[in-house]
Amino acid sequence: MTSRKPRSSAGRPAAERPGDPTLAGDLLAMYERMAQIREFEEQVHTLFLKDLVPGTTHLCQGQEAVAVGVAAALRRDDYTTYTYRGHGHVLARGMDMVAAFAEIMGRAAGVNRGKGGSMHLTDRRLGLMGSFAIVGAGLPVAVGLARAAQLDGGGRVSVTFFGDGAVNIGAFHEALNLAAVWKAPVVFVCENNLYGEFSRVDHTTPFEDLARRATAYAMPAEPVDGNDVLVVRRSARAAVERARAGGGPSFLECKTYRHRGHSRSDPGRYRPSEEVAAWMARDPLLIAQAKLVELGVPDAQLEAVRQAQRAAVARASDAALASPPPGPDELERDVVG
Amino acid sequence: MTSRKPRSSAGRPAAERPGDPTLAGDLLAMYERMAQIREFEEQVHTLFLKDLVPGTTHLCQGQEAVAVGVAAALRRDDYTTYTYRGHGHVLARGMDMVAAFAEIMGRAAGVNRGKGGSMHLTDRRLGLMGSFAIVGAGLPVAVGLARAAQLDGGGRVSVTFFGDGAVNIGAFHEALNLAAVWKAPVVFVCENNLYGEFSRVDHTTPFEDLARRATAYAMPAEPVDGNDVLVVRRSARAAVERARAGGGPSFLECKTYRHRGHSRSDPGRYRPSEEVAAWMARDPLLIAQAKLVELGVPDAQLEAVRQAQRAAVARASDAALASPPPGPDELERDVVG
Amino acid sequence: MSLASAELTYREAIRYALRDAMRADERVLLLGEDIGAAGGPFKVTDGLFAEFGGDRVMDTPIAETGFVGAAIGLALAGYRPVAELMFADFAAVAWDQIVNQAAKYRYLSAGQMPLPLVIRCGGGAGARFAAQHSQTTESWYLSVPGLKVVAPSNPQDAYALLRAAIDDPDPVVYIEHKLLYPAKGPFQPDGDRVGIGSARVARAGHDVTLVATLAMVPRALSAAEHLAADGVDAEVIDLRSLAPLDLPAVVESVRRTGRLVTIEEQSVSGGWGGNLVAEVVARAFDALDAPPERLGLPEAPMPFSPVLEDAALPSPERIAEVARRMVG
Amino acid sequence: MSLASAELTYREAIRYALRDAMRADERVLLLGEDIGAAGGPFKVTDGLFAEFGGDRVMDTPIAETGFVGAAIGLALAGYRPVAELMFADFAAVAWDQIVNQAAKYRYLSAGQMPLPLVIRCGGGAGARFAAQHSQTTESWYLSVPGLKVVAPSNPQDAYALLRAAIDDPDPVVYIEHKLLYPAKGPFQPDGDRVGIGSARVARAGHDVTLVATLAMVPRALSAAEHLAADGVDAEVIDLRSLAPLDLPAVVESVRRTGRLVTIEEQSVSGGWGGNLVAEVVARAFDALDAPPERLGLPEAPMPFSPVLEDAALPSPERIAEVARRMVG
Ligand SMILES: Cc1ncc(C[n+]2csc(CCOP(=O)(O)OP(=O)(O)O)c2C)c(N)n1
Ligand SMILES: Cc1ncc(C[n+]2csc(CCOP(=O)(O)OP(=O)(O)O)c2C)c(N)n1
Ligand SMILES: [Mg+2]
Ligand SMILES: [Mg+2]
Repeated sequence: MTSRKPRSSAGRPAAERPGDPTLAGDLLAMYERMAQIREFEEQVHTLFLKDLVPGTTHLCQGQEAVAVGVAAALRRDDYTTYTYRGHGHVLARGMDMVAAFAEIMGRAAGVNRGKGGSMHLTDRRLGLMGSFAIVGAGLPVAVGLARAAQLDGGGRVSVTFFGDGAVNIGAFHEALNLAAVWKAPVVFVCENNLYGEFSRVDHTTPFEDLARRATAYAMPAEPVDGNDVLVVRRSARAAVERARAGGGPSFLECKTYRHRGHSRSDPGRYRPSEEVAAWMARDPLLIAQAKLVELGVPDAQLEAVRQAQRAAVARASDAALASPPPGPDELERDVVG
Repeated sequence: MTSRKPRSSAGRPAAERPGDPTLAGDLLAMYERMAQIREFEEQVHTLFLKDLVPGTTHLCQGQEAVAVGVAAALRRDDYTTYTYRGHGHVLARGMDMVAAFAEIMGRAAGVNRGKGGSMHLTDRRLGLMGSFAIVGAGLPVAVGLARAAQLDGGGRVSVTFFGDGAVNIGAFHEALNLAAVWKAPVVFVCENNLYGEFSRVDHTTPFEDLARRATAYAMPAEPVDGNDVLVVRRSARAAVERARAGGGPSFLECKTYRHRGHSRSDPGRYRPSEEVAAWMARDPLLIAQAKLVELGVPDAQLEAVRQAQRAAVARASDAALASPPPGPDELERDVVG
Repeated sequence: MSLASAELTYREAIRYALRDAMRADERVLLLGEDIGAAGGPFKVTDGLFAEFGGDRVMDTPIAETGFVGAAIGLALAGYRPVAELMFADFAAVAWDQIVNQAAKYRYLSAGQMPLPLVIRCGGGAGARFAAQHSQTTESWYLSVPGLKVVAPSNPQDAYALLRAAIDDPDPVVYIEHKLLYPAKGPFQPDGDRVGIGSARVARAGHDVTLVATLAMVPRALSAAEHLAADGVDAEVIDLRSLAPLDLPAVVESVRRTGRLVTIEEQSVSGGWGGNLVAEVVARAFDALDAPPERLGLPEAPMPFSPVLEDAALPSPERIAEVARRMVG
Repeated sequence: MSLASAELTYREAIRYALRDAMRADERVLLLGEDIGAAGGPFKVTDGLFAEFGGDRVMDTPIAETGFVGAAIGLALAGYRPVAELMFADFAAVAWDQIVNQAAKYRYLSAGQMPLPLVIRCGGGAGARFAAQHSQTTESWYLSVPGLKVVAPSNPQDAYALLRAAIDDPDPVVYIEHKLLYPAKGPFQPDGDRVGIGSARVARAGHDVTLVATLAMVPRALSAAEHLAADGVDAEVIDLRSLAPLDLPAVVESVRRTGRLVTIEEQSVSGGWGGNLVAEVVARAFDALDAPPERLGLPEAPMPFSPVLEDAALPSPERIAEVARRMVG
């Protein structure tokens, strides 16, 4: 279990029958990846408390299954776009942790040499095409990537992640309509974690089930248990395969929860404690663990995975800390070509 | 039949049973108003051919029943907002024709002293609160007017007109969602004339029945025969009364057709001739005439109404032509207070 | 706390201006994301929801075009809405409503429809928020007739200008600087009730005029200290209003000093400095002892990394150096 | 018609630049409202749909944020999209995609993701389209590092700059002037293949330098004729590029003439004239025989009425008068 790359389904959804011999292996790989993201986020928080992370951060503990389940449905050459809450999305597709940590700390070894920071982690070699700090702004770009894939004809797919709060902004609407009209191979993945900043979804939208929004674009849509990575992968595979086959866009509403506040300065007190408790009990790592145990993976192996990830994260964090800040010439570099 | 003001329902929908004694009178009044708009638009076209109308114009022949039917459902103090294709909307609520013609010709006697022109006819005394030349821009403003009415508590309603092309832009989406969340007393009237400029609706939206869009906001919506003024009035009344009673926003999709091209330079040749012919046969004036004849109004009376409107339009046009252009001091007046 | 106290933070000054305006006129309403019970992302509106309730402190969905447009509608209907855009950069998603609608409403209606509307936003760099959350956006608004634009640098002005903006019959863009929120400054409740369009002499001097806005004002003042140590007596003018601009104040100062340096937190190519220099040159050419100079950001988006961000911003040392060279 | 002919309209020059770029490189794509079979609202793209088909000349819904964003995505994936915004004013509804996304993509990605993207739009007044359809919008783009901005005034430059913009690795905003579409001018297919960032001396002279863009260029040239009749020899510079700006060309000219008048179709308070004046003053202070002057629009939205619109625009007479006064 040393590979960091999510398995590529190469266009054919793997079987998922009980007794499927690959299931335990797949799930273990996804569990490993989720554990990596969890540990990474905890370490970002620790670094932040040590004043080593400038600016703000938006952590994704609790939402790992969405990023990992979707990534598991993708080909290596597919495109993804995401948001300021994007650490999970980039790690799920294999971003190097040293490069990610260094970026978040504003160092020269950062994936964007410290110019973007936590909200802007991108790596085009991994199809990580855009991290958007303006709510909704990534969706039209994702549609353009999908249109390109459609013109290319190679079956590539574009996947874009966004939050429940993004479904109310104009860019969302324009992007979904454009995708529908173009039948573009794009999957819209809404991570409905019930809150946009401090506002509950039912405070800003006339209903909680955001999949309903897709009917306005005659787009297939599905509510998904976003905390069960196998469920996410299954739904994502269906949507991705539909897109690859020329069936056009889909909308996945992944119901999930963020364990922490919106950003570094938010303790998240506006959330009822029963709600928090209920969702903590549905922690995606716990759900995957239970399933793995059911499939016969020993507890000790799971603990070992977790330990290994913790160690890998610590090593990467240390390596990133050793990086100097970017040189002064970076200031005016990369503005135009 | 000399009144130019649409009858106010004062909050109580009038009966519409066959044999309803007020029906013929109401319909005749609405017919008169539609005839006025038709004649007005024809005269604008004539003036334009004589080079007396600078810039561009977007005429509404064929769509008169929407403006008139909706106006008939409104109270005097209700708000309306509309678009560059707004001559019908303003006349339906009683804008003075001299002021309208003069504005369209850029004269000092114009309702906005020639500063706005054809695309920007407004008169706040008549609740004509905004004419928007940017597609979709009026919808959020209409929601704000509705929110104001809601805070005021007087039962006032805000109605906003827009085209089929506007349902694809972000402002549309943000406005409908905001209205739904606020339960604001606003009626969204989509004039689906099948084309946005030269593009057919099914070229830019995944379906033709735009009322479907409203489901994304859990908003009551209805497809309406936009060429039958009685049907429009009935649907508008239901929506307006719902809003007045605190029932929140509604969406009316009025199916209609513009007889002429998009704007002055467009002969409209992209439209199949059978489609044009079918819609010409469903001219809202013809439909109203047929109904009036059925209700016992003699043909001669209808012809007299039409003649009277033609004469009134000609007089207003002449009066407007007599107006000088605005004085030079207008250039820097009314920028800020 | 009470307004009688002598020191307030910039954040409190803004909050109290909102509160006092709302107490004085119940047509004053607030709209924005999470400004209600949550108190606002920058905590500016803290407590206002408790005092005024949800009909006057309205949370909105993430829909800046929607709620700025709604604020226009509220203003048309006689309310005095104050829309909070949170980060100034987010004006971009409401830009049409601001420049094509709000700014032109009075004119298009030939004066029938003035729009008493305030748009608040927190601009500026220094908080390590990277390129999409660090712009002052001052330059975007500089050729938009119909808008007034103010940019306070201290609690006293923040209070007075916000009261003036809310009282104003026209749309006013009120740009705050997020680094200044915790900054304390003297405050007199009945103090200078400055109107929109007047600059402030933040420090009198006679050798060189430094003109700045927002967080560049404290930097210019600090540069003036450096200069004073070298025997150069700098005058510092805080523009406060970008539209209308207080040209007479600047021209008068430069007539005395003969030298002008502008310091703005944006690239100078489209900043207000060019306009100021051109106006000063046109009006006081003969009084100039040296060509005016402009300091601003490099021609680059704002980088995240602290070392780069710090290097991008004109430092007091750099300001002082430019002024010293000019005088010397 | 063939490119070998010696006269083209501005509209044709733009069309042929698109056509030739599309023939030369199949990654070049067009997006916009009604640009396909309908040939575009300004008829610029007439015939291109017939030649290249719907996959390369894509009609879009009325969704400028959507299709400008999609153009970004296409550019990221290796295409060379040209998005047509129709009226320049409509950039307002796509502003975030332009200034916060496109302009910053290369920088935020530390150079990983250059964006070869062109945004075309028709700006300017004179067609009696009123306040929301008459802005050149030049001023909006002046402090947006990461964008290049060009604004051609004649067929030759229109062709060359559009080819250059499409070849450019960065986002280029290409502002057309709608009054110029039918204007004819000389055209050499292999003529001046000007790059972005170079100004053009439209008329050589030695008494005063008039600098203009877009439809102000013919007005400045006409002013130069008036001036010539009075014995004043004006040099006219067509900036062509607003970002990057060809400062050396302007400075060199003013060094010779000692006098500078800028003429722009927007209010000068946020225009490029201020920057130009400030740069010239900084670089050629001693060469100035008079303080530079700026002409522009009044501080007002553009009115509809022809008499008012005409009065708003700087006339050749007014330009000449200002220059004459300066020289005289
Ligand atoms: C256009 C815009 N408006 C407001 C913001 C400020 N903001 C940043 S994140 C956020 C909440 C987004 O919520 P959601 O979409 O649910 O995503 P989550 O943070 O829960 O992942 C807001 C309002 C922004 N970045 N962009
Ligand atoms: C944001 C924006 N994009 C494009 C335009 C140009 N335009 C003006 S009218 C129009 C078509 C609108 O169609 P529709 O909404 O169906 O209204 P109709 O003209 O049919 O009444 C377009 C594209 C505009 N005014 N605003
Ligand atoms: Mg959320
Ligand atoms: Mg239409």
